[in-house]
Amino acid sequence: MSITLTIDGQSVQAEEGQTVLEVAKRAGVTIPTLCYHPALEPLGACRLCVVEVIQRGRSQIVTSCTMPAEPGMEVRTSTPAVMESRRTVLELLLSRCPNVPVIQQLAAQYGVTEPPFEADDPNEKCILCGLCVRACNDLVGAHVLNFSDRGISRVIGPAFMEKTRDCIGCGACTIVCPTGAIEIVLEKEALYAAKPLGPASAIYVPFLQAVPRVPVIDTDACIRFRQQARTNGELADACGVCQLLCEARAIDYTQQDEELDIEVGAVVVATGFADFDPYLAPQYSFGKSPNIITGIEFERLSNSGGPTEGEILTAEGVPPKSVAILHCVGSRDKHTNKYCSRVCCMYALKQAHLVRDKTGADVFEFYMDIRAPGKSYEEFYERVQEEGVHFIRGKGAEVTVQPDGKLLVKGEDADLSRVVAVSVDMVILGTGMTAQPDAAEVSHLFGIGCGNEGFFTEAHPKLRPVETNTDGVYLAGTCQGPRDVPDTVAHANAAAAEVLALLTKGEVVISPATAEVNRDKCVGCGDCIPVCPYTAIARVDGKAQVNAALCKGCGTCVATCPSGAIEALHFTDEQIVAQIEGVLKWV
Amino acid sequence: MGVEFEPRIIAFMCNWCTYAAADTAGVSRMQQSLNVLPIRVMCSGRVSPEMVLRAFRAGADGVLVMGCHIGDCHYSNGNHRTIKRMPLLRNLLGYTGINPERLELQWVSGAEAPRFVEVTEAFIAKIRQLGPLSQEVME
Amino acid sequence: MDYKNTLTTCVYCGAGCQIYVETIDGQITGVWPAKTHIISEGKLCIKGWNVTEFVNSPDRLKTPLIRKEGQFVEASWDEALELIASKLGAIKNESGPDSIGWLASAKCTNEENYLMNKLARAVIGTNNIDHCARL
Amino acid sequence: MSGNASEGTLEEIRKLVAERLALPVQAGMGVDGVVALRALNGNVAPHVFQKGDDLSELVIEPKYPLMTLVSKLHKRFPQIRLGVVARGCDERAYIEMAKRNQIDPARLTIIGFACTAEEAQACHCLEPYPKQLLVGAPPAPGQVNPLVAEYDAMTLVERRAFWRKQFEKCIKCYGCRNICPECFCEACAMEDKAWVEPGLLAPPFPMFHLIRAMHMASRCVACRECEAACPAHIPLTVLYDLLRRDMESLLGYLPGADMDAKPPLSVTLEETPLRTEAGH
Repeated sequence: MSITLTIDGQSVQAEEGQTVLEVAKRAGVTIPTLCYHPALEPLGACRLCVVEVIQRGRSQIVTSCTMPAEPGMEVRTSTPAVMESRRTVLELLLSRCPNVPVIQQLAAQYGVTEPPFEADDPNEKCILCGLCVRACNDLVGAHVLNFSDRGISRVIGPAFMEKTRDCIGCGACTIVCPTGAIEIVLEKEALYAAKPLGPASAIYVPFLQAVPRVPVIDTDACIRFRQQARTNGELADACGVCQLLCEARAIDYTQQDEELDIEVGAVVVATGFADFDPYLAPQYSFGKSPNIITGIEFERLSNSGGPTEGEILTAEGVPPKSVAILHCVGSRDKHTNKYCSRVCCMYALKQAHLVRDKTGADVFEFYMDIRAPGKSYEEFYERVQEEGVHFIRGKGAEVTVQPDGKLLVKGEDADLSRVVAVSVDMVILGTGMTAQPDAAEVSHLFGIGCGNEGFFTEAHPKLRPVETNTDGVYLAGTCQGPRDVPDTVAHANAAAAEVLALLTKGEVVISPATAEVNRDKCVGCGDCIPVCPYTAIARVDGKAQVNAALCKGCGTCVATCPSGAIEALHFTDEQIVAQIEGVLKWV
Repeated sequence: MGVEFEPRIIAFMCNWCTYAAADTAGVSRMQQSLNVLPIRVMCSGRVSPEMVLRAFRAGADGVLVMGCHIGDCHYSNGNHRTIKRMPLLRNLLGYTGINPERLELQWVSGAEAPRFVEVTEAFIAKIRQLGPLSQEVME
Repeated sequence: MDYKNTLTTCVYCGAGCQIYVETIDGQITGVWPAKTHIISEGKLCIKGWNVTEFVNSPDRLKTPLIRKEGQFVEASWDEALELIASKLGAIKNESGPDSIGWLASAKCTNEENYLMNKLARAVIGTNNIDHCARL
Repeated sequence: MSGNASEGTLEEIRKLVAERLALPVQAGMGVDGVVALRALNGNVAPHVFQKGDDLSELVIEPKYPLMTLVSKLHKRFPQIRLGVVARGCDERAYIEMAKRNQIDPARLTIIGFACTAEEAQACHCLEPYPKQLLVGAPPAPGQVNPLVAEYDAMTLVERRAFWRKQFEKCIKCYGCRNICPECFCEACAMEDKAWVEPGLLAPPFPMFHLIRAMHMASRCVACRECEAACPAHIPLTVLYDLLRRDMESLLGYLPGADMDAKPPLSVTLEETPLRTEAGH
């Protein structure tokens, strides 16, 4: 139900249940606050939001954050009495926390320049507003922070002011704290787990160029989902800030993944690649220093939407003075992957260029040889050479973390025939491309081949690079093998063109060498059904039936059937026996 | 001492790997014996125990079953059944007194023409040493 | 459902193997060897196993056939018996009883075979009679 | 009749059968009939006992492959619910048959009983009782047929001589196949002239017997019916036992052991790996 009230002479509409502060904010009237947060129940602790309310002829000074709006109410936000009240509040706050910028600014606005009293502790930042307490208890549900003691010794902190394992390190308290009084200190162990180059919050837009550009929730990091998982779904009321603040009401925690059955005539498999896991090459000490990062992590670091807004910084927050880039991590290596990942040389050169350009650091590239085939690639290589990057021909052998945190990269310089070692601030591992870990499952699902490396097999390496041996299933991009962006785009376009060709033609030509079931002989035992790599056999009315459109004619089912109820057309038992007898008759 | 024994070997070859390798071996003029009698099938998975036994029955002294390497099967995994069937069949031959060495399963990819020659020549030599199957079956 | 196994003797030879003829709702559905029988001990030859095959065979003759103008034509039993009796009588009168040979069938009962034997020896007067199971 | 089974066992079985027949069919446990053996005039044959039948005629030996009859009835009468009085080998046969769509498990109740130790020994049965054991206690299992080890120890030449002699006795009666509960095919490779030339007796080696042996590899449940039915006394199960042994050691598959295990020769190496490169 809508109600009408007056704020500073202006008539405004409000919903029942809204506070005066909320209505004023919506109406564009500024009221200073410190202890207010839209996601939390108001407490009226800082007293800064006081206003004068005139109701039924009586005037009173109230905190607008707790005062419910009522019909006919008249609100005045800047009367002398209000201003005087706020000034007094700020005098006291400034006396308690003389060095907090937010309070200094507010105080200055209200003409308070000097604190009337001397502070007990000039470094005090906490104004005991309790926002953090409310966040920790009401939103996060961790119940770590609370008030203790009373009067002038009142403090906020965990029970007995001791370190507690109940703290999940979510950081909600630091975000809501108006004065910056709380800092999260990650312990050394936690630092490595914190994925400094990973997403910063549990809800985030995957990357700036994401399509569609909508945020996703990382359910492993989200407080609410973690609570739900911890309690086996019994509790799901923690936090909820994102839902509360989303004006479009786009966030629904109950949404589930859905499975849709869609009948199609063709499928393009474009499942992509997985970044090589650098832990599989332990000689490069990945994980032992935050300054050893993979190529993909560097991409995030140098991205203007990344955690450093594109500045290239070490974990210590300073630009590196020297950077080593190691080629062929997880590629061309008999211990990991024998194949060349094709893209790493070019991205490593690009990253060398970026480091030089943005920081001017010394860059050392450890490479076996540079693979830069293609238009403008070799030219780019030359340009990077001219930019003063040091190229060391020889694969990086190992990276060790020095006691001072610097990184020692060793390798053999094949040109000089000697072992070289450089000490750098940052190491970028040129990790290669690997097949998706579930490639075997996907290959089984579609009845397509999968090589030893896990990349899907095309029908012919030269002449049919996007087709598979299963009609109607096409490959696009790196699921078939490592390739760079222009090649992936071309490959994907080719796959799309194949599908379009099918659509235009409207019919499919199949090989006549397929298997056929003689229903009179089939007893329906089904031994043949799991044999078919193309799931072309099904039991229909109790007997096997081959879908000739799916069958590729390998004949494995024929050899499996004990009854001889399946014939491989053009390779029948009779024809093969005749051949056997024929060739043996004449020699 | 009569005419030297010339083994007759039925070789089942899959269309995509071994048959292609045999073809390449021929086109490349690689030296080969004439004892191998090829029977082309689409996949080594098509080779049923009956076919192998029939080859012996029809007078083959040895039977080679050849196809794509595991993981490289043109049909993804047709040869997975072959690799399971053939050891059982070999054992069965042995249980009834036929030397199991007369049946061999070999993977030869389309790119392995030299290996095709190597494998078949070694098999021919082995069967030559074992003598005619009729000695074992008909005696 | 009326399931029955009828104990009987294989008619194909003189060994006398015992079999159960299995019927479901009056229809022959198979043969079980009789394991408790002292002669055959649950073993049969290919004939015993398939002894009931002819019963429902589509090729089985159910009426006599007489060749008329080169074609077999269905005939009644009276017509057929009349023809056989007259022809056999004529042959016997013309060439003597030993000009006629008799072949009995294993698919007939023992009693039927006995009657045929009687017919050959007592009525026609020849010993030219044999039985397909005397193998 | 040997009368190995105690009267107590028989009485218990008859009681269970009577109970099953008395239950209403719709209730799930109730059945239209129970497949078992019936003694009539001193001879024993498979029978379907129905409500009102004289259960004093129900016996348990000599054993017959009763699952063959169950399968036949399930196919002929798509609604029928049956019980079956089953030994360990019957249940194993059931598992391989149900897996291959020949028996509908939802329409079958197994009344399992244990064989005697003597029977187990005579059959060289290693599991002489069903998993659904309702009557009797598991007896001491039989010993592996000593002939398996004996033939396995022979040289190639000795094996050849031995089996040649055995196979020469074959009169090609197909009794081994006809009696086998796992030989439920509509058409048989041993009757296909592409594999077995007609008109030759004994059937020429290696086609007839080796085809059957290969087909039995993933199906033989060691019920011994084939050997019992062979008029030529060929020790077929020794051959099949050797293959069963290989099947278990190479592919980890023991026919009749597990309803959920897929026949390994039908699936990929990922699903059932080859345990060794044995034989190579």
